[in-house]
Amino acid sequence: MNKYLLYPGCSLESSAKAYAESLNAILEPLDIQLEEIEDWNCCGATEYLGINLIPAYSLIARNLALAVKQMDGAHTLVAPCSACYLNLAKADHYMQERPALGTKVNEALAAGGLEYKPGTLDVRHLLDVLIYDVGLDAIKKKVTRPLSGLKVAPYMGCMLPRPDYKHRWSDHEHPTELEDLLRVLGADVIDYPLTTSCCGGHMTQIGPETAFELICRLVAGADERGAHLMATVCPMCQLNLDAYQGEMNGYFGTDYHMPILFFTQLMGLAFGKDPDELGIGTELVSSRQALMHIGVEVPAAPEPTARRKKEEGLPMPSRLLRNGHKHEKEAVR
Amino acid sequence: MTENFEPTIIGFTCNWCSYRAADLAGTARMKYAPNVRLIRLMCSGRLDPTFVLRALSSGADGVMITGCHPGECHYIEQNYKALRRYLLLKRVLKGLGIEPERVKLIWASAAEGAKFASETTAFVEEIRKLGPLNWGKARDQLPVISEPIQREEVAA
Amino acid sequence: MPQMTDERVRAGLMREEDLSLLHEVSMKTAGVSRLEMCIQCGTCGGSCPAAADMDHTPRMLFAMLRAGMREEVLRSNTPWICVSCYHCVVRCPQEVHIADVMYTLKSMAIRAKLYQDSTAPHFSQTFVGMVETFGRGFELGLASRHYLRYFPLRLPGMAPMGFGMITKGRMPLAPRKIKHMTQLKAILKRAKHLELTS
Amino acid sequence: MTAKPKFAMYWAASCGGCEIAVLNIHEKILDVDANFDVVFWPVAMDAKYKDVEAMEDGSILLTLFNGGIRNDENEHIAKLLRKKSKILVAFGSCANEGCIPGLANLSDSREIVHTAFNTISTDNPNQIYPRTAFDVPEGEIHIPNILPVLKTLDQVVDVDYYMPGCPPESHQIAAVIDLVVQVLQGKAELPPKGTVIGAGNSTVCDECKRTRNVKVIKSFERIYNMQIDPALCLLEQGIPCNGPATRSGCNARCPAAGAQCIGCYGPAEGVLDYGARLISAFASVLDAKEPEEIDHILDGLVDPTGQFYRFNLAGSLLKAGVPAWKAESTHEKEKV
Amino acid sequence: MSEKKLERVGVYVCHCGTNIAGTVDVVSLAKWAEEKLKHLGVVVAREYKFMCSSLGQELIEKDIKELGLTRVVVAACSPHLHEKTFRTAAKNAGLNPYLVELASIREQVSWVHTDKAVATEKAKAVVAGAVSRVIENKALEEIKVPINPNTLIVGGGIAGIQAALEIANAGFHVYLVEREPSIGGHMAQFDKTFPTLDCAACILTPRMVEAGTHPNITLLTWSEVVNVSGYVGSFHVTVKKKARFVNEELCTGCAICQEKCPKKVIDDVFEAGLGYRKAIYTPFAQAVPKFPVLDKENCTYFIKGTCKACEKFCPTQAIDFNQQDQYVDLDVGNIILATGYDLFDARRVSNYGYGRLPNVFTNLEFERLSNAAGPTSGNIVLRDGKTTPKSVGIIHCVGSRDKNFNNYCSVICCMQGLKFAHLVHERTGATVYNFYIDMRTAYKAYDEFYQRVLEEGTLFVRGKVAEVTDAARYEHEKGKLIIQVEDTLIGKQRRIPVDMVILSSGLQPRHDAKAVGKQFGISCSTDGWFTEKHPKLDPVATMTEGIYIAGCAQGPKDIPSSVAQGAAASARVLDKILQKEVALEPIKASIDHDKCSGCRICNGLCPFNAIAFIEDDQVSDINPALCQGCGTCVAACPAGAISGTGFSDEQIMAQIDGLLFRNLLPVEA
Repeated sequence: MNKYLLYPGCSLESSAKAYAESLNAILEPLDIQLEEIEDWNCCGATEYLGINLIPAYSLIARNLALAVKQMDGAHTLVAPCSACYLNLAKADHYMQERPALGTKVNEALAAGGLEYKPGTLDVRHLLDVLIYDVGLDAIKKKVTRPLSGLKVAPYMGCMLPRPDYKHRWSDHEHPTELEDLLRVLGADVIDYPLTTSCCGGHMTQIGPETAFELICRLVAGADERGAHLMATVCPMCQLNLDAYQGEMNGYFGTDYHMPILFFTQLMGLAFGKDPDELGIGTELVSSRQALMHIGVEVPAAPEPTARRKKEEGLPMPSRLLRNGHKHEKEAVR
Repeated sequence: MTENFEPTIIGFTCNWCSYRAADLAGTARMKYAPNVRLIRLMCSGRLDPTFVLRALSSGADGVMITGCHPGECHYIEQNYKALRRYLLLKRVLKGLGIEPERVKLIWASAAEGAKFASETTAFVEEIRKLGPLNWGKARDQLPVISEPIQREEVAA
Repeated sequence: MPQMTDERVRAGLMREEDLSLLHEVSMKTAGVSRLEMCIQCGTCGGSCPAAADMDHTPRMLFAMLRAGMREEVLRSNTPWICVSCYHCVVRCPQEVHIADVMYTLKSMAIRAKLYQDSTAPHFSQTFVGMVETFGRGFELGLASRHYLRYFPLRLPGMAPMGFGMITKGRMPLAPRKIKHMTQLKAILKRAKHLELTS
Repeated sequence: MTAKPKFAMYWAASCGGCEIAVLNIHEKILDVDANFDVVFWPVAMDAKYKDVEAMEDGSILLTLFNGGIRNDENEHIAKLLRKKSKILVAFGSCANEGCIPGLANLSDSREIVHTAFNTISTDNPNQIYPRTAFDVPEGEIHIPNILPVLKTLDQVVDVDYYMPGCPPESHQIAAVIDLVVQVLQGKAELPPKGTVIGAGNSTVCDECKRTRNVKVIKSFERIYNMQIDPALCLLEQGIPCNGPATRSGCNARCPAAGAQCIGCYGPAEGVLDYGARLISAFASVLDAKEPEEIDHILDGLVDPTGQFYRFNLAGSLLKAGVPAWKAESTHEKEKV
Repeated sequence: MSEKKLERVGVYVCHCGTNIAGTVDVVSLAKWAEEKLKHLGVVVAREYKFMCSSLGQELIEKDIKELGLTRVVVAACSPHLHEKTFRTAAKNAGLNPYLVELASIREQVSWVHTDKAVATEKAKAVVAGAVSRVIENKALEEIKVPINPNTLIVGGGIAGIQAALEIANAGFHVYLVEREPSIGGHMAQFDKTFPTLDCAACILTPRMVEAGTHPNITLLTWSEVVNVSGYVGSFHVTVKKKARFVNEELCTGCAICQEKCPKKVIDDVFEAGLGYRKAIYTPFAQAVPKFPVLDKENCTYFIKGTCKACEKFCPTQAIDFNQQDQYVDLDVGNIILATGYDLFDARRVSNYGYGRLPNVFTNLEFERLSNAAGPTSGNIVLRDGKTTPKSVGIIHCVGSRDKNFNNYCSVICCMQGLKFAHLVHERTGATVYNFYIDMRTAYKAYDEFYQRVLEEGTLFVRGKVAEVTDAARYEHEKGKLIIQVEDTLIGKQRRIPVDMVILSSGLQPRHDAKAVGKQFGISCSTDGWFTEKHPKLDPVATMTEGIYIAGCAQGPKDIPSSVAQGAAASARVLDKILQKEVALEPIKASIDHDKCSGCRICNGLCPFNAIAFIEDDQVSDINPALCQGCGTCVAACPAGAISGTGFSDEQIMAQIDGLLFRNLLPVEA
């Protein structure tokens, strides 16, 4: 049995509950034990770093320090969220690279009776652990319902393969890990050159036009290549692509319907788990249609009653004619 | 006690890189601390730890060893031998109670006159902080002790 | 010190001490920024997915740092548009830690109160406020506060989304608070003190 | 009857093994008696310092002086015997290079006294320490003062010949006695002053029967932790053997018995610092290039200072560790 | 020590105009030396305006003769500048030149310090060190070794060919060893050469033929050096001649075998993977020598046991399936390494899509594509083999000037990019973009070529390309390769759709350069190129006497520079050959066999293999001709049995004491 410390991150308690549920569902078949860090706090996402350097790193390092206290044999800290993963790894890395920072952060931690010696923990993302510790062979053995016929766009996002301090991934631009995993699950993986392009990050909150543009590129790219759905490894990516897809459609006047599922949900399905157990149905862009390709029936969830699309009297422009959108965008400004 | 202390340092250079770096620092009129006196060897691999011990026992407060960067030795790989001797020598010095920081290995290529100058000045400052070594200055006839000493004194 | 001329002002060279701006930013950045090493090749500006919305590309910003154009740099929207995708970071031929430099510029802009549009700083500060209060993120609180202030007109369009999130249990109505909030507060208090004194 | 040449032997700071080694030459000891008039040899016969003091300068032909100079009594006798002797031989490792007593040079001399009189193995509940001077009804009596550092014989007086070893091997002692006897009989000549006698010119490897290859050290091992190849060079097996730097003359007894040479015969001819030679030699053949790898290998070398200076500390270039020198300066201050 | 007879030392302090005298009190320095170093043997100390002038030298010569000086110290500039000058002067006056020491009080004192008192004090220490040292100097004689007039050249590219022809034309024999079946190197693969646009084959093949037929050149192609021993003047080299399976005595080079061979193989070497060859082949039509080689891995007969089509059709029965590798032993006096470069693997820059996006080509692929003798007969087409591109983007600095890959500039890429732009424009009329960081067109007629390409209408975008993608965002991007870049001159991100992308992949050291360097006893820089003896003043010699380097093995360079280096290396070799013998610096290590215990610590330390173990005597021994004098073994010998001339323990110890004023009278310390 592989035992790891888990840093779930805030999203897994809220917007990415499906990620947490599906992760729980696949632990047992893969013989993994995850022990949650007690009383962990938010990693600060991409926000805190832009305000105050030392408090931001101290906030992150508190989690590392708590994890060390709780180590008990395990020294790998797993984060399922790419942003959390990067922040934790970054704090560990920079505290080492710049000892002055490490000293200050530890001074701050001391105020809470904690300390963290950089390099003590091995901070890794969930996908990394599944592929390189559990192994594709072991995963393959658990597949009872191959996802054959399901066209999946593998979407890795930014913060997982980059900046990649410890050189864990096959490439910064076109890593193959997620693709390999989905293939093992039997899925029909499409060639998706945008696999590490950006989902917009916090721009959905502060500069929606920018975010919609980035979301549109990704969704359009997957749609154009015939994907039934996109597999993601990060709650922030899922939230942006799923929850803001409707608003994005409204903004550009497009009508994409691209479900965004966590890779763990797809693993659960391939392992024969019940969709309910995997949080399927909590996505806003329903995967119901897509999952029919593998014969999975998802009970129709009550769709939000509010109108999603504004009625337009004029003909729709073709999907990729987005030079026009630029004008529209400028007009909005 | 150290504010007026001017350390005396012996520096070993290799003929191909660091000595040329020193030459370059000169040609470029870069100013650096005057406390280091250089000895030219053909290669840092020639550096016998005996030289370092001799320098320390003859009154030097520190010893600077310089050579070509790893992988750039003009004798292919002899500077790695210097590195290994240096690392072991530091352990021995520590065993003798001498601050290992009194001996420092610096890589400088023939083009790194500026690095040579700044590293030299930095090392002089490090030694200044450590204070004089005074190795065996009072080596000759010395008074003896006979009074019993207190425990605390020993502990201290 | 040479007399400040109009020409210098127009060129953005406001003060003599601004000439060390590049160094200042470099020193304030976590890790080793290597900012001094920029060769102005434009890999960052070319790589940026959001470059179209930036008033200056990152490369230009670095050139402006060299020129000591403190105000212009801190007024730029560029750091706020940065989505931290790290494409520029891994592609930069000089290994400049661009994303971290952006974080530094954000915090400098907040301190200098020079940003043009307060949306982004407000969002960051609201988010941080939540974290400092509860120890964890609180999306509903964040969203309602932030949107009410900055995007009230966007709210109707977002209603279906918010409704969906809540009905699907993806947006808890109450914040979750960590147990040892006092410990976290003590750490942050000390950290803030260190930040100010460093 | 013509007077036989005079012979003396003295035991300063040492364990006494050298004296035993002299007796261990068996019947050869009779040659000493036959050819010499033993005038002073505290361990073997009764004699008073004042008898020696009364002798004419240079009247003793041969003095074997063993032990380092630890206290002022040692120093006094060394100077006295120098004056009275034609040939003064530094006999054994202590007189040559300080040996084990010389390791005390790593400590402050007060600390040494403290260790001797007030540690767990000493029953001294009243904390009684020796005084150098003490009044008794008969008057003031003195015991020798300890010197801050132990010195080798030639750091105190001029020495004619050096005979290394801890102790010198009996066959070497016998050979030296043979030589002196032959010189007395006019059949041989004395070697030039300063020569090392009773030892070889090369190092222990010269006499070691183990097979040697191009050296590469991948790790340092301790002898009890591993199965040792009986025919292969110990150093090549990672055992830190001091043989390559240690003067030959012992017939490589330790390596032959499967234990590493610890260096009791001291440095080879002309070597200025024994430890430096070994530091350089060992480090040169480590199989690593990166500082971390090198350090990893070196971590296996427990107590490098002890490894390289077990016998030679007092005779080395630095002669002592910091505490000893520190002690000197503090004492000096106290005196002022 | 005290009974040793004192040497008679002369100390000469140079003012170097004000260079030294401005910061060091030269007058008092000389006076001090005369007084305070008298007990060491200083009998005279003088100062003079310019010691290196002929008058200054005469001053020393006169003193040597008249005062009977036995040692000389000149306190002046760095020994790297004038050591030779003063040693020659001593020699002229009858004093062994190695009894002269230079004390550097200019580079190490006057130029780097400002306070006169402090500088003078340091100068005193430097002089005291030099005086103490020079007393321990020994008279040395240069070692002379005879030079074998034969030369080995490794690598048959343009640099190697040039060097071979120069030496052969001078009347000496050359062995030219080449790993591939033909000489010609990378240049033979090119189409045109910048900036003159000469056809590469047209100017190269005559040279190849000349080298192939020259009576003084022995070609050893399809061969590799497997062992090197010896030293300058007498190297012994073993070359492995790989089996060609073709009898060179019988083969006429008619090429019928190639025609008849049924097995087609992708040619990864000469055609850069774009074209095919047969299992028995000459890489190109003008190959020298003309004999084909049979590639055993792909030959049907070797795989399946039947076929032998080549044998059946060969008119001279030259095919020999039983041929074995041969080992040839050569004796040579000098060696030139012209082993060239490897191309950077563009797949490593994954954001440029090479290997994933079909219409991204490398520079070498493009050379073959535009070469009339190449797979498309010179038609510039996309990977489908037929479509002519309407727009082409040429990306500079691929893998070069990039800390993620190679740190250095590959030198040729800018001009190569311009050449490609011209060729694309000329042959296809396509719109051409050049994406560059800095345009580097130094050297004769290069910038003029840039002007010409500008005139032709090539579009230049200053910016390092961020990515090449097939993910279209807009309609006009569909089906194209989109080059995303910041146009740094307008400060905006641009997306430029093109049909074809050409990557100017950089040059990098041969994958086996380190091993080859070790074999020949020379070193590589951090980047992996062979290290020259001096980057400016001795660019083709190496630290190992008798081994020279030329062409890209030393660093990236274009054809004219490679040719110049080939010629330069040959001039150095001819100089050695004509001298008939070579004098080696007498800075050498030697082992005292009486002291050596045969512990073998030193055996593995010498990178020049100068230390051998004499099994019979159980002692180690140093071959003085191989010894380069680094002194590593001297420092390592645990028994103190190894000593080194020129930098002996005694000299260095004395210098340490001198520098620390330990030997002043009375001892001041």
